[in-house]
Amino acid sequence: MKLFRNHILVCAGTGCEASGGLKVRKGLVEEIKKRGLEEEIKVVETGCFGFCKFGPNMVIYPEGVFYTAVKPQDIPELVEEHLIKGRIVERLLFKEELTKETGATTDEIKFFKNQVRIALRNCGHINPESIEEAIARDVYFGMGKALTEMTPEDVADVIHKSGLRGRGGGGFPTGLKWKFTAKEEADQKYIICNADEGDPGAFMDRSILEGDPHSVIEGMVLGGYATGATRGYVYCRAEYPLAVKRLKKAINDARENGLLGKNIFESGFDFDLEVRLGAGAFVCGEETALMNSIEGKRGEPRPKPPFPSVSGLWGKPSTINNVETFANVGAIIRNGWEWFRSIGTEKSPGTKVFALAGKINNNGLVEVPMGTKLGDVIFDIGGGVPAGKKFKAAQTGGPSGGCIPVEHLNVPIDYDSLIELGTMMGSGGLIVMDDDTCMVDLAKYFLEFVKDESCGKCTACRIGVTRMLEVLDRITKGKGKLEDIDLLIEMGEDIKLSALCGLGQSAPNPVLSTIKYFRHEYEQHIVDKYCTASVCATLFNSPCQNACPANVDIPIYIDLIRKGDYKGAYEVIREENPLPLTCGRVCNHPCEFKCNRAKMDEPIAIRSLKRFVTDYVQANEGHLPVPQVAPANGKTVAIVGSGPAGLTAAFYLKRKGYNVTVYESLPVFGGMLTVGIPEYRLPKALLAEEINTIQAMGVNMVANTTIGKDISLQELHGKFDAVYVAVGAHVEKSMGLPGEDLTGFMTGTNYLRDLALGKKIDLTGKKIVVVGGGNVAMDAARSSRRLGAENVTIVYRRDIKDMPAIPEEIHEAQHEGITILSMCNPVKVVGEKGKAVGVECIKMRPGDFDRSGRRRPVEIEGSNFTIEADIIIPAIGQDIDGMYNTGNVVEAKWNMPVVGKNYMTSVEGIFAGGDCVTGPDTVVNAVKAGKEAASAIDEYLGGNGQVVSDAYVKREIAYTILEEECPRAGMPLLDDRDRLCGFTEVELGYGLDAALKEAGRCLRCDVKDK
Amino acid sequence: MKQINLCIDGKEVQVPAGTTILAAAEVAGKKIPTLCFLKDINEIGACRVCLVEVEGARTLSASCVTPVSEGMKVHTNSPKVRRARRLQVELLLSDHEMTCPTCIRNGNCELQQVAEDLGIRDIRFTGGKKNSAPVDRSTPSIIRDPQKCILCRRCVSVCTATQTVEAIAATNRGFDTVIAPANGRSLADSPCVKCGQCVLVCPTGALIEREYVEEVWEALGDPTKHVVVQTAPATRVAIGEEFGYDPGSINTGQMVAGLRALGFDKVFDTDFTADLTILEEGNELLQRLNNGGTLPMITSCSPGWINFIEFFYGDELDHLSTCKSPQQMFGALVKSYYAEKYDLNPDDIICVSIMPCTAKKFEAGRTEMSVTGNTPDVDYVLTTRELARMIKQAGLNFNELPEEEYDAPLGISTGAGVIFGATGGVMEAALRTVYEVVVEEELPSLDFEFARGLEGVKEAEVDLKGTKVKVAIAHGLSNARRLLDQIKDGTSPYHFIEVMCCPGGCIGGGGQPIPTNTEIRQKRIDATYQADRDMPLRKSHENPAVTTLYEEYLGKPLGEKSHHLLHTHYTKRRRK
Amino acid sequence: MSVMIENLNWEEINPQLDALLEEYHGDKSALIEVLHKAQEIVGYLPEPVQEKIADGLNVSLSDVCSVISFYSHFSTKPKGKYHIALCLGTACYVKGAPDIVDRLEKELKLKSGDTTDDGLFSLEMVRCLGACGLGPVMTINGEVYGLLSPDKAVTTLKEITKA
Amino acid sequence: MKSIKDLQKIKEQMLEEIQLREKDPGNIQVEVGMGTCGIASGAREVMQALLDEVTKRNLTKVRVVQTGCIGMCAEEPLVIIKQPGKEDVVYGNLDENAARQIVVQHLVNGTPAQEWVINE
Repeated sequence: MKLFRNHILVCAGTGCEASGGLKVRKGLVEEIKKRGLEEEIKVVETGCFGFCKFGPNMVIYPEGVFYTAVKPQDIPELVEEHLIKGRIVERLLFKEELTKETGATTDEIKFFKNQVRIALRNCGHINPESIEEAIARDVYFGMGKALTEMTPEDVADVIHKSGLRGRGGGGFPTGLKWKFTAKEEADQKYIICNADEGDPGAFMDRSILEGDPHSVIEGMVLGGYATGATRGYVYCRAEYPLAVKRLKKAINDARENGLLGKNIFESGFDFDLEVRLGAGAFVCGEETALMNSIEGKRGEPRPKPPFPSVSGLWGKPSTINNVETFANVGAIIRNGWEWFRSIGTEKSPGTKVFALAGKINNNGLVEVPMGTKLGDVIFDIGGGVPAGKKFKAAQTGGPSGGCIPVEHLNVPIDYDSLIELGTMMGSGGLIVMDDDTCMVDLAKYFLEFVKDESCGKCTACRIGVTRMLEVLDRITKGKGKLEDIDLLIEMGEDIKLSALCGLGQSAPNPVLSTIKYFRHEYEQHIVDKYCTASVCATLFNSPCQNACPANVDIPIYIDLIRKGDYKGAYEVIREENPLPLTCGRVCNHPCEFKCNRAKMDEPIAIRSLKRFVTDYVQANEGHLPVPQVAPANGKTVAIVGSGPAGLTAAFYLKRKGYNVTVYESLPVFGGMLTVGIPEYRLPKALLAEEINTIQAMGVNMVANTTIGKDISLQELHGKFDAVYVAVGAHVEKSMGLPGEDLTGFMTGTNYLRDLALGKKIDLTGKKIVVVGGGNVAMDAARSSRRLGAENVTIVYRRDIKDMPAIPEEIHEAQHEGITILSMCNPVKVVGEKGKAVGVECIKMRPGDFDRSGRRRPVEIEGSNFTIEADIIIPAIGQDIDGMYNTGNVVEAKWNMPVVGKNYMTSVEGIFAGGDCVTGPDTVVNAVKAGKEAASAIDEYLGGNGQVVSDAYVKREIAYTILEEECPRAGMPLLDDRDRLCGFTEVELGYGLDAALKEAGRCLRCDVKDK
Repeated sequence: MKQINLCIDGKEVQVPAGTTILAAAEVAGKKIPTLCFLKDINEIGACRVCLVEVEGARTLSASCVTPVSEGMKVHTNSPKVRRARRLQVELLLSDHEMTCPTCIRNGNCELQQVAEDLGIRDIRFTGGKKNSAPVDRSTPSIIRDPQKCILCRRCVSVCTATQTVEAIAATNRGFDTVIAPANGRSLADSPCVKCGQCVLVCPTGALIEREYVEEVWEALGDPTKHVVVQTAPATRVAIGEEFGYDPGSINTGQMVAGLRALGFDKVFDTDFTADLTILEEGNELLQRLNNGGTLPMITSCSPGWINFIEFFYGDELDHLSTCKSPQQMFGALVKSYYAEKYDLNPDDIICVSIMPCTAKKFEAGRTEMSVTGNTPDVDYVLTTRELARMIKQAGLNFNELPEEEYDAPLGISTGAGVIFGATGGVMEAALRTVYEVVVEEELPSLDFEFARGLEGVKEAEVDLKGTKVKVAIAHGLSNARRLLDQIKDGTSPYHFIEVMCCPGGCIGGGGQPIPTNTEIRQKRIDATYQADRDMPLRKSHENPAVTTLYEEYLGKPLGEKSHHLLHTHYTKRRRK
Repeated sequence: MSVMIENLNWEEINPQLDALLEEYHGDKSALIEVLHKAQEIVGYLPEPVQEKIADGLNVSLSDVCSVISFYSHFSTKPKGKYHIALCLGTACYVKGAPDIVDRLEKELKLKSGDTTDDGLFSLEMVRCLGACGLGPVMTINGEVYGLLSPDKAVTTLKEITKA
Repeated sequence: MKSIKDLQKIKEQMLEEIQLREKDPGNIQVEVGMGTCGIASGAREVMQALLDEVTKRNLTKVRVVQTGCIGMCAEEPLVIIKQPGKEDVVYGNLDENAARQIVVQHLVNGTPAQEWVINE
């Protein structure tokens, strides 16, 4: 034995090896030797720490400093700084993706801090190839205790009382299983460790075998002792060579030390075991198939009964448990069943290891007490969903399980709760999915998996799963029928009842579960031929176009930019979206979130390219082109509201030859575009030009006319063949705070409207508090800075990452010196002499998850504090002004007109759409609404409903694509010092060179045969 | 045995422990449909057609493999059960080449029957078929059509367990699973012995005999051809089943009449050459016993068996009798003796045989089986089933046919020839003759009871005037293998062994009516011994036509002419 | 395929297979173990090797073939000099493994499950490699490469073949 | 291995070595200043002597760790002994011999080796 001043534990698990761990280890040893430190510092190879994504990992003791993603070139610095100078190398510490917090030791890293480790207790803590280190961590003491102090019945009893349930997925009580085998009389019994971990996405068994093989051996000996088995087999996947190697070494070492073999601890008990390799068949995870495989046969399941405990391997009584189960056993015997029961829940005691994978920041292996909330695992330990995307669902139980949607993030993870949700624990794969995952495609993936892995013995699984898959495939290709959903459910339920083994019986689960929670996605695929996640490739040209609510053919106009045909590009955009200029500036660009280029470097700057096109055309033509209009068809349509929805409907209807009149209650046109979006984002003069092109088409536009006041809706209905109500949502929601009547309190929308209509507002030296996290809040805050406010604070009750505003807006707001106080909420406007002087806020803490997947903010009692404020601007959402419906002409709910599928209200011929139907939404969604309404109105008035051209577009690559990694072209911005002194537009737009370069980054996903 | 009480569809039944729900349901008077199930041979619960609902169980249970338990409550016809069964059959049909009207099994197909029983009128799914393995027509005996296979695996079980040939196995997995010889080989390139047991158990038309019906029609219609036919012993006790007779009926006379009506110029009987075989083989045995020849000597009438020993025990071929099978002796005599005697050009004679066997088709095509060197001795081999089809095609009403006699001389036979059709029959026939030849006194009883019955291996010691001869009988190749392994190890105590390839002997051959099962086999055996008893002559050496044959043509048993016409040699075979 | 069999160096392989079969002589239950080891020795399991194993363990050729064809780990086709196994486990799948398949198939001009004509590359889709934290993942001759994108997969491949 | 005692023996031996990796607030921490200045004045030798002596004397509750420059470069090599519940003791101007003495006096006998203490 030798003492060292430092132990460096370097992960030598498969994950870290894959990230170059071997080179790092070698480099470390060499460097230490070079510096002559080999007598002071010991390098230990361990099993998996569970933090694979950030490998290679290492921990330096005694400080316990955890380094991640260490590269060979980091080694000299690490040795010099940490080992010689004793200084922590900050840049190699783990950094939380979202919060950017770093943690030096495992106690400071959320990923580790929130875990409770039983099965993984030695993983990453010992050298798995050293039996002595295992012994030092108490391995084999449970076995020693059992063999020398306990009867086999005692052992089975303790395990039974501990409530340990099978960690392989079924959750059958382990003690009970042992008792069944124990009571069988036979000349030979077997104990089998199922290490054929096949659930895609689960790798805890591999990690345990690689990191702590002796605990598994101990568990098996205990199982053997309790059941009367003297021989054991570990059936391990051949895909895990490192696990096999370590396990074999561990078995040899145990044998050499007398811990396996004859007369262990002079107890008279003999036990030995050997490793058998799987050969790539998922079905061998099923116990009877596994036994066939050990016997050298095809891994086809046998009918049960007889159960293995009666007739198992070679017809002898056998017990099968999985790796993680065995890894728990030794600790239970050592610490007693009471200890084990004190962890976890009543019906699911202990911990469970989960493999966090998929769309999650902290990919890796975690062990948590049963009953931990799903959301806590995903967001606290897992660090949430990367790249600002939204959590959609988590899949547990692999291909046998199901998905848990966002509304169930509060579910405690235990066997029974998961079954209640229609999924199962499985072996512990926890795959996180975001809105880029199509649930129909996911179901198809799992069925494909089961189809490939089906042994083919029984009809239900062999053909049934194939037929289900074929139905799903049709759906994902847009060829499904609505009846297919019921057919899938019916087949799924029948297959569950009739298949021979557990694999087949659970095969339909992913389908049934996704239908249960995401039926609307199936319906969308079938009815609308639309895949929200942009996954089912036959349903769209390109993911960006698919993501665009207005359906703009993005790759084509980007290609036209490269061709130099800017006017052509403009027309391609305008074909689907009559407001290219506006959307080129203020669109929330859902397209960019789906851009495939993001997987390489960054998404294409689609919005900026759109803006470039309008800028360029306008500059070179002197005006925006006015489209051709069909000859008048004699029919008339009135549109109420000149916001984006109304303008869009007017555009398409006019183009088809209708006589269109738009009524606007304000003196200016454009609705929220004009009075909601500040000048520095969307200059009024430019917007007016865009609106002018629509007027130039011959649309009549009438200002200062309020429907319901100046003319009634009823009257309008009588005068026109059809009416489209698109009045928007302009009424700020009330917060209902005490003190709202004080001077200095004004709502966000009113404030922005006043500003837009030219009211002079001077905020010089004032302190402003804006409440809310949406775009209106950002606009109000940033405008206030431009009006001279000394100090602007945004108060938001949730976390910044939960804000609904466009991220760029939040970023710019902060950049302009606006303070964001998140996790607090106003409770009262504080006033003096009738005038507001401050806001009393209360701090919030994150509570349970709400249905949107965000943590519900909960007030922290007594945490009240007051912020000084001269003006308080709440911007927490808008309602609809019911004026248009004076006399209750159409059916409405909270002033929102109720519409059917074709946007028609309760009154024939009156249609409605946009924000007034959906509540406040984006500009591009309003465009979509206006376009769809135009189509519906056209159809209603006898047209074919076709409002956009369906001309064939040839998709081919004419130019080389910039394939090297290359970030997007930066948007030139107004100088900081020029910003706050006025309302000049901040974004300056691309020049020709930047635009061409950016266009060159497009991967042309729409071209299928490259 | 412990008795178990359970309730099936509301009816209380008591059955011994270990009984399956399927069997218990039968006791309760309920028939549960099955497809993959084959009692004692294939009990794997794969097709899921026999599902039943057991109260308290999470899923439905396959009744063919689920043992009963005390107090069990079973529903065999609940809505859940019906739905699930329907699904299985619909699924099977969706992956089945449904060419029913043109399928050889049309009207005798278990899949068809189950679909009808479940009232399936439409199939809710369409989709891809299992991988498009082509139809395998590589052998003259058996055709494999994977597209009609429903993967019940009965054929694999029979081939593996009953016959220990293992020519075919489940290959690939999941939806791609096919039953096939190794590595995509054809049946001809596999160790398949062509016994056709797989054909007998196949519930559909995936494994069928190769038909020569059209060729025979052609020959019958050709005025330049003289078409003779021989009928194997086992055909007469089985053909009736094809026409609605109960198993165990003897329809010899009707069969002869039918053949005549089909237009065969002569209707002869393989029983004649069976008698002849006894004389040749009996003498060969005596010669080996007396001259220290290779012992034990093993019979060689069964072509599947010959294929088996050539393939798997190539070093033990010396043990085989050199006698050709009765079919081939017949063919050789027709194209020599018969041709000469009736002044016919052997090349104008078409020799057809009606056999219970698919391997006979292969045997007839062996190159050494041609005395003229131009045409095979036996031109076409039809199975019992094919003959029945010809009779149906000809519009004959079999049940109304008069009983007619075989033509002379090659239609004259004894009871000893008839029992060639059942396991132990050759042994018994041989002993009847050998005993009287060696002991030179009349047998007190002609019935050698030890040789009869369905036990896998039967043995006895026969006292031939002080010489103790130990004999054994095996039917089914797994039983034959047991005796062969003894020979290989040098521990075989026997002098003479009879082996028949198929369980029960030729009456259970691969060319016999479907279904053929243990019960039916026993009935055909009983009929065989009845036919034996019905014969005026029951010992081969008493067959006058055989005596005439030796006198007119062959000279003596094992003589030169016999050697040339009636004996053959064997070849060790190996995987190609 | 026949060409490939002829290319096998029987003189070298035979004694190794003999020794292997000696070790497990007649033990039918060792079939899968023996197939694993034989595949390690030969690289794949062509029919002559199967026959040798069938004889050595006293099992039928159809059985050997049946078992081989059941388990995806066993191959009857020779693998390329660089054998690429791309993980299609769920984690890798949801993180874009299908795009990588497409890209590799295009780049190497072969379908998964095949080997290029020059025998240089073979591509195979495999089930979860248990390296989910690093998804998408592939192995090239057993070495794991993680956090792939279509481009990174191709560059990784190029780097390896260059070295 | 025949008995639990054998197992226990292995555990105890190994435990000393891997103790370093355990979180145990009862441990005594011996910090050696290993900044450039420390190393230049012989801190490495001091460190090795400490380790050697601790090993030899089987002191399982002692961890020898290093820190950067402690800030009293003139007194290097420096060692700080931190013991829970007690004042830190800083030793200065050490050499190999002094290091060994400190182990005996302070860590084994429990009384600071006043001769080298510099933080009164």
